[in-house]
Amino acid sequence: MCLAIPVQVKEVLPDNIAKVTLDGVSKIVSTALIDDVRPGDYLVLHVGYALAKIDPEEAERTLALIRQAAAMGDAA
Amino acid sequence: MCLAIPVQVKEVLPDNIAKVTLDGVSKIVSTALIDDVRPGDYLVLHVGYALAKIDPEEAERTLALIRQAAAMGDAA
Amino acid sequence: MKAYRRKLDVANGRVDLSHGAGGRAMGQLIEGIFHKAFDNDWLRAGNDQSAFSVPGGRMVMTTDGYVVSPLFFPGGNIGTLAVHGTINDIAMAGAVPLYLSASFIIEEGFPFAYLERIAQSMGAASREAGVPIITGDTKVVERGKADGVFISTAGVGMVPDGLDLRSDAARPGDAVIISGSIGDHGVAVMSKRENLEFDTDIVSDSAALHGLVADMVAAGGAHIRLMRDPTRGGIAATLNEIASQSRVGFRIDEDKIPLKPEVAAACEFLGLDPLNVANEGKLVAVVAPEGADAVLATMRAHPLGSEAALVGHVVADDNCFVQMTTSCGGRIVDWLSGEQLPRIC
Amino acid sequence: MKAYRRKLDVANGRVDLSHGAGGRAMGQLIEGIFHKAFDNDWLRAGNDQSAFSVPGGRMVMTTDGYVVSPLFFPGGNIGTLAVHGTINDIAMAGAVPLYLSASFIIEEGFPFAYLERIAQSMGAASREAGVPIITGDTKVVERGKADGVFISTAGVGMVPDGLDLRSDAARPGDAVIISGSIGDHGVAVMSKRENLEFDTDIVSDSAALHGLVADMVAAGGAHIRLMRDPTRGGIAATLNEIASQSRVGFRIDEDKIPLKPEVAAACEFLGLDPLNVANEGKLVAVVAPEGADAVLATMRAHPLGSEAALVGHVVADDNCFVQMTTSCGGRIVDWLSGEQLPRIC
Amino acid sequence: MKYIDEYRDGRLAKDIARQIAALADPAQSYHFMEFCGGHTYAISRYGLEDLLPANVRMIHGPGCPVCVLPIGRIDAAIALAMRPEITLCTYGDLMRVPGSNGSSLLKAKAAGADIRMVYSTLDALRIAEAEPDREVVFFAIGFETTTPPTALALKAAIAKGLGNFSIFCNHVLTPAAIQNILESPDVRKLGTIKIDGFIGPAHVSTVIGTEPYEFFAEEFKKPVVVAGFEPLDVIQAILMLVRQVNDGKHEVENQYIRAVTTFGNEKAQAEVADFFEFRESFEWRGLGEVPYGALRLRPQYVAYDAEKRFSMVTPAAKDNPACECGAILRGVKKPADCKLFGTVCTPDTPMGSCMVSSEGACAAHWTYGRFREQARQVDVGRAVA
Amino acid sequence: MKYIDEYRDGRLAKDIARQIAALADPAQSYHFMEFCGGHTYAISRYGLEDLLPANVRMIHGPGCPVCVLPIGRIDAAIALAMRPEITLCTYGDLMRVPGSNGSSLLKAKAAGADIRMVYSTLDALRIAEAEPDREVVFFAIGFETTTPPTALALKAAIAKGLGNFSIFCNHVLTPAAIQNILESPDVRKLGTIKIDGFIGPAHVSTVIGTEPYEFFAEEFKKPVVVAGFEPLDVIQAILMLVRQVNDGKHEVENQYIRAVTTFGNEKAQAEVADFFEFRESFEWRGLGEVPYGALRLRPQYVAYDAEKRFSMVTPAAKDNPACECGAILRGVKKPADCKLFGTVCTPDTPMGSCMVSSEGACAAHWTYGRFREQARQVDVGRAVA
Ligand code: SF4
Ligand code: SF4
Ligand SMILES: [Mg+2]
Ligand SMILES: [Mg+2]
Ligand SMILES: [Mg+2]
Ligand SMILES: [Mg+2]
Ligand SMILES: [Mg+2]
Ligand SMILES: [Mg+2]
Ligand SMILES: [Mg+2]
Ligand SMILES: [Mg+2]
Ligand SMILES: [Mg+2]
Ligand SMILES: [Mg+2]
Repeated sequence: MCLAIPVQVKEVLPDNIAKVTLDGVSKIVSTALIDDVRPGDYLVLHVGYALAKIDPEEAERTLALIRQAAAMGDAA
Repeated sequence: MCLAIPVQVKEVLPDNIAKVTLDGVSKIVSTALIDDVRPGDYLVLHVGYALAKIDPEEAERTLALIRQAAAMGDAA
Repeated sequence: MKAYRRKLDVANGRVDLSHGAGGRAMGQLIEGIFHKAFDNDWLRAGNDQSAFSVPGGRMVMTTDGYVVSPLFFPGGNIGTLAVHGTINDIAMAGAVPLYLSASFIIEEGFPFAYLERIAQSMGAASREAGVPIITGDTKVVERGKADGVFISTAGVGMVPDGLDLRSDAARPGDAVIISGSIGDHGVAVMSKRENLEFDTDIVSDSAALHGLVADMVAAGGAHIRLMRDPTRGGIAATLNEIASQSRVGFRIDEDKIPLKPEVAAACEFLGLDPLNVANEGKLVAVVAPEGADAVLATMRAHPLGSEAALVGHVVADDNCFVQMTTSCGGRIVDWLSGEQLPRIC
Repeated sequence: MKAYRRKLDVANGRVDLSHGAGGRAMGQLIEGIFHKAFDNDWLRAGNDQSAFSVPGGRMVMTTDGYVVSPLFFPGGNIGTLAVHGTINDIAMAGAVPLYLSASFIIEEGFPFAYLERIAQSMGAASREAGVPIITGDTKVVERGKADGVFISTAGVGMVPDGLDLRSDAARPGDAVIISGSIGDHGVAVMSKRENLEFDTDIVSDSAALHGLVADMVAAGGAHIRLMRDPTRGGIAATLNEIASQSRVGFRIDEDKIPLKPEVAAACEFLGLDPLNVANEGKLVAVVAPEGADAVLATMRAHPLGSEAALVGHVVADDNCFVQMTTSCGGRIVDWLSGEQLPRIC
Repeated sequence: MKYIDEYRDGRLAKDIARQIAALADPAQSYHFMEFCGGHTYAISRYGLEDLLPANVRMIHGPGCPVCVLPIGRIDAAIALAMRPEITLCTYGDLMRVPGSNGSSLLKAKAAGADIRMVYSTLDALRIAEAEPDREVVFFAIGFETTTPPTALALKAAIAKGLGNFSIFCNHVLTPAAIQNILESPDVRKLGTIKIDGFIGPAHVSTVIGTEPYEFFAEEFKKPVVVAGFEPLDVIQAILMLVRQVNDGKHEVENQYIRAVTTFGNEKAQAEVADFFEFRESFEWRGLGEVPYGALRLRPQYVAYDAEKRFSMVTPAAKDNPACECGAILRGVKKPADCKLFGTVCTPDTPMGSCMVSSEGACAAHWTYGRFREQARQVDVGRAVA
Repeated sequence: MKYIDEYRDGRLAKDIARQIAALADPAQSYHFMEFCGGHTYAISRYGLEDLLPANVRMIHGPGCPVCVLPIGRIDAAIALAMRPEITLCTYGDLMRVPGSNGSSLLKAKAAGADIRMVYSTLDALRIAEAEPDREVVFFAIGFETTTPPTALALKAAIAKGLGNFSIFCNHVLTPAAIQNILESPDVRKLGTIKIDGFIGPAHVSTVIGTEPYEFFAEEFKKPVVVAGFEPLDVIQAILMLVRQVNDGKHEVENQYIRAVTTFGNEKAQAEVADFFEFRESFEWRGLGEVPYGALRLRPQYVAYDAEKRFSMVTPAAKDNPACECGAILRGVKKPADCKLFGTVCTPDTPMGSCMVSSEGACAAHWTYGRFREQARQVDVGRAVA
């Protein structure tokens, strides 16, 4: 459940509002549930509210693990 | 001014309401401004209210006068 | 494993937004109501357009939108109008109507039962006229963004060789013929309008006139200058349109215009002039004087023209006045200014 | 003594009920806005229908109603759609579109300025396409009984000799070609919807495809089985329609379907599948295998087909499934159930 | 249609016209004013002018309640209707009446005002009952004929305790206007012509009777014939006036005796008196201020008086200075004498009050009679060429 | 699309699938339940089942807030929306959910109810502000993910003093449901199958963290891998589960570590705690009564609680008895085992909860995967023929 997408913060606006984008599509959303939002941050967006920050390092680490598992499968 | 037409009472209904007709067209109207309305009466109807009764004898008399004047004109 | 489809609950169901969304619900509505009612292979083929063969020659095309309120009225409904009206606009060119298209814009919440009744009437009217509805479209808009249903029909027809009726063709001396009594449609519709309600036996004259027209063309084709169906704005608007397009005037005779007593009475009730009231099964023909008798006789021999009357003539008039002889003198017949409103004075 | 007519105050005026009543005000609106914008002698002749000559052969007729909201959107407006959409339905038969009709249903209060802008766009689109609007109709309904303006267009066209494209003609092995990226129109419109508002540079793909089609027919006419423009319901609805009408299945490849990143992103925002999103300037062609290369090459040489792609093939399938190979495996592409709604999950 | 068709017989009309021609003294001219738009309409609609001898001329009076409504009252009604809480109910006649700057109720409706056309005050009441959240205002206009229905609506609203119903009262009074035409100071400014007699109102008189005209007949020495609205009624009334003039009389005669009595409908008069009182003065479009020329709600019904309830103001608004309505309504000029007639001023784009309703002198002439000017102009043109 | 496209790489997915096949013990079967509809959707949408070895089978759990809403709650919402003063705001997902007797919000809207689809609680607030005369009710559904936005809307409504805004609260809780699946008395009635591990929710977990799953992993000795919703996330999580099973472990692992932390979004949790409290029990469609399975507004916010404010009653309403949702949601049966599947029950005419949202087990299978049954049936048919 729970359609949510990763979006990047373009602009932090007053009152816990931010302009976020995904591939050239931008939208005004609420960041009231997240602290310390900065331009460039990636957020998980759900029904107009950001729910979490995406950790770029962990994301990279996950991908690395995936590639590693895939390489093992590829070899298999 | 004051579009008004002669209509005949078809049916007297409660609360000062009557069903009136003109050549096969009938409508419900108010007779609150007229006393003693009876089926067969001719009324002068204006914006949904009967304003006066038409006196059939006077109507005939007027027509007689008109025909008489016309006859004189015809002769002239 | 084909998807089962629950039957359209025509008795109790309503059109909702899914019926306009391009999915299965829409397909079901179109098949269950429109295809069934219009009943022809063109529609069942389910193409985006329908094909037909023509012999070559002059064709005509026309369209009209139908927004009548109320949707159902004595003598017809919006669907019969949408078929008759567009057939008539084709017929007014002297053409043989061939095919119709129908575009439905339906308000969310509109009962299936009404839609089916309308569609069935359209199917019956189109079969009776021999002019199939071969292509269509269905849109659904939110409640409050339409008025039940609007229908736009378009039609095409083939003009008989050598015939060329045009609105600028009236010439001084031509006869003006009306095919029957005026104002029946408008009065029938108004009799059911909220706030105006009155009782009358008058029914709309809604009818397809191409049969009558075919007879007229056969009898006096070369003499017919032009034809018009006096719909919105009535005879008054039609004569004024012709007058200004042909740069002529008219002189017509009030006593000769067929008018039912009930229509006259309803107009008295409402403060309207029958000349401004809409017709949906009548035509006005302008005919060269030498053809007038033949055309009139032919019309009178057709059930839709049995009360046809020669009501006046075209005159030379740079002012394009439509003049009418009344019982007492003369007057102009003008366009109606603004909406046709009941008046108090 | 001709009646002076005050100029239409296009900048500040609004449509009121008198503009639909069949009198002078209606005539002025039609002349001042529609005739001016559509600019042709057929309309100026002021007949109830318009005439044209045809050489004889197979013709097609189609209609669509346009109710898009908002009326204006990036890349077009309801008027351009009404011209392009109907031309495209004619073109999908491989036919040469000849003439259009236009029926306007206008809500009381609609600003003249908007109406003129829409009419001007229609005029421009029709001139650019070489398909004149030769007949029309105008109705005005009370405030709250429409949504600004609805337009129903109908169109007729001539099918080249020997061509017979039909929705039941797809055969196993045929190639499926899409003329360009999908979903642009739907996303452009949704980006301006109240409550959905998002910013994107995506513009509607609204375009008349008959030029592209003419090239395709010239290059591979005999090999083209059928064409469809994937409008409401998107590619998914179109492929399912063809599948069920031709009693075949499809196997298409997700990776090959042209899709702009912004459209993909907007669909992620809204929880929509781009395959369900409407297009207004794209076509899907089913082509016999031996003609696929030639048709594809011809399409790519045309500005409206430069991104054309062969996205899959027709397969034998009694269930008429549209199957799609995804990056990871396979799935069905189904019709959308119900309205296209933004989802939360 | 009984009591209609008999009175439209063209043959009889022509015969009577011949009798008029026979009686009219060729050495003198007869100028009669029909006060009422209903008569103006009948004269134009049936082409009665064609029947009259050249020396019997009809002058169209101000008797159309739509035409005489000042621009400021229309502006006030539009301003009221544009308020979101207001539903304005009006007879269809008012929809196209021009206010200032090309405005009208029809255009206000297009711009979003909630304006409903009604056939009867009963419809307005029904709306108020059905939509208790709306402030339903009935735009009341009309002469003595139309006032009793407004009084009854008010009475019913009070009985039903309809707190959301009120009346924007513009009811005007006929005798005051006739008197004004004869004695107003404007007459001097505009000039005047001899009026040899009046055709008195048909349906106004069903309510007020013939008695109120006795004063004029006596005071101004003018014959008055109260007449019905059908063509034979009118032509007979003209004959009666010619006879009175020839006999040197100035009596009140009643041609419309089938519906009008000496004292009128006293029940209706009582209903009106219960709810309405005189205004000291009221502007009539085309006539200017007319003392005691209109009614307003009695103070005890202030809650039902839209003017008070919504603090309505009637803005000062000027008619087009080129408009000759004032002179036309007094018979000094004819519609075709106005330079706006048929050019900028037509029923589609009325500039002055006389062009507003189909019963206005200019509108009736435009709609039914303008071919006569034209015929004359063309004839003159041919003669010159 | 960054953080999307990378996780949709089909080649990598296939490689991982091969690794799963290599690791999966051919002598045993692996049954994993993805609790969340998001995972069900990804599996169906991307055809991940095609990649898995025959002995690794996914069981679709009840994790779709639309699917689990009992018919009675839909009926109650429809009854509320039909009241003339009410404007019901809802996410688009709910519009087509069937209530009793073929009803739905979509049909109620067609029948005249004022129902508005919103994208966000912010839209519902805006409507309440813009239309103060309407009673604006937000139809709140969703798991822990969707609850914080409802809490913020309520907070804002209170701050703005919006007296015409209220919430029909149907927020449900994930951990309670998972526990119910494993221990409910129904399991005995419906039978159950071995579940070897869980894929834990992605976005629910961004809010609640991974910590709440520790209890199950421990109590029921089942491995849990919290995973993202992209296909690579899912396939990696399956690999991780296979490894745990092979290793005899039952730990909570976090595949979705880029967005999920151990303790989740504590700010969001605090907002929720301020306004909501547990319901002792709440019906989940397909699961029955789930103790502490849902939230309601705290008593101090009773004025904003539509259930109280409008005395809403949730009528008892039965699912179709032939519907196998209960068994399917527990993994006992598969969609195609239901005799209504694809015949009377399709996404256009859903009969049971699993066919309602595109994330329901039956709907996902119908929409994306039913060709597999067909292929099998056809193959079987051919073999027989
Ligand atoms: S024509 Fe128009 S402007 Fe001239 S007097 Fe008549 S109403 Fe006034
Ligand atoms: S197919 Fe429909 S009826 Fe059967 S279990 Fe699934 S949802 Fe229930
Ligand atoms: Mg037409
Ligand atoms: Mg109509
Ligand atoms: Mg027509
Ligand atoms: Mg279509
Ligand atoms: Mg016509
Ligand atoms: Mg079409
Ligand atoms: Mg559209
Ligand atoms: Mg189309
Ligand atoms: Mg038309
Ligand atoms: Mg199409």
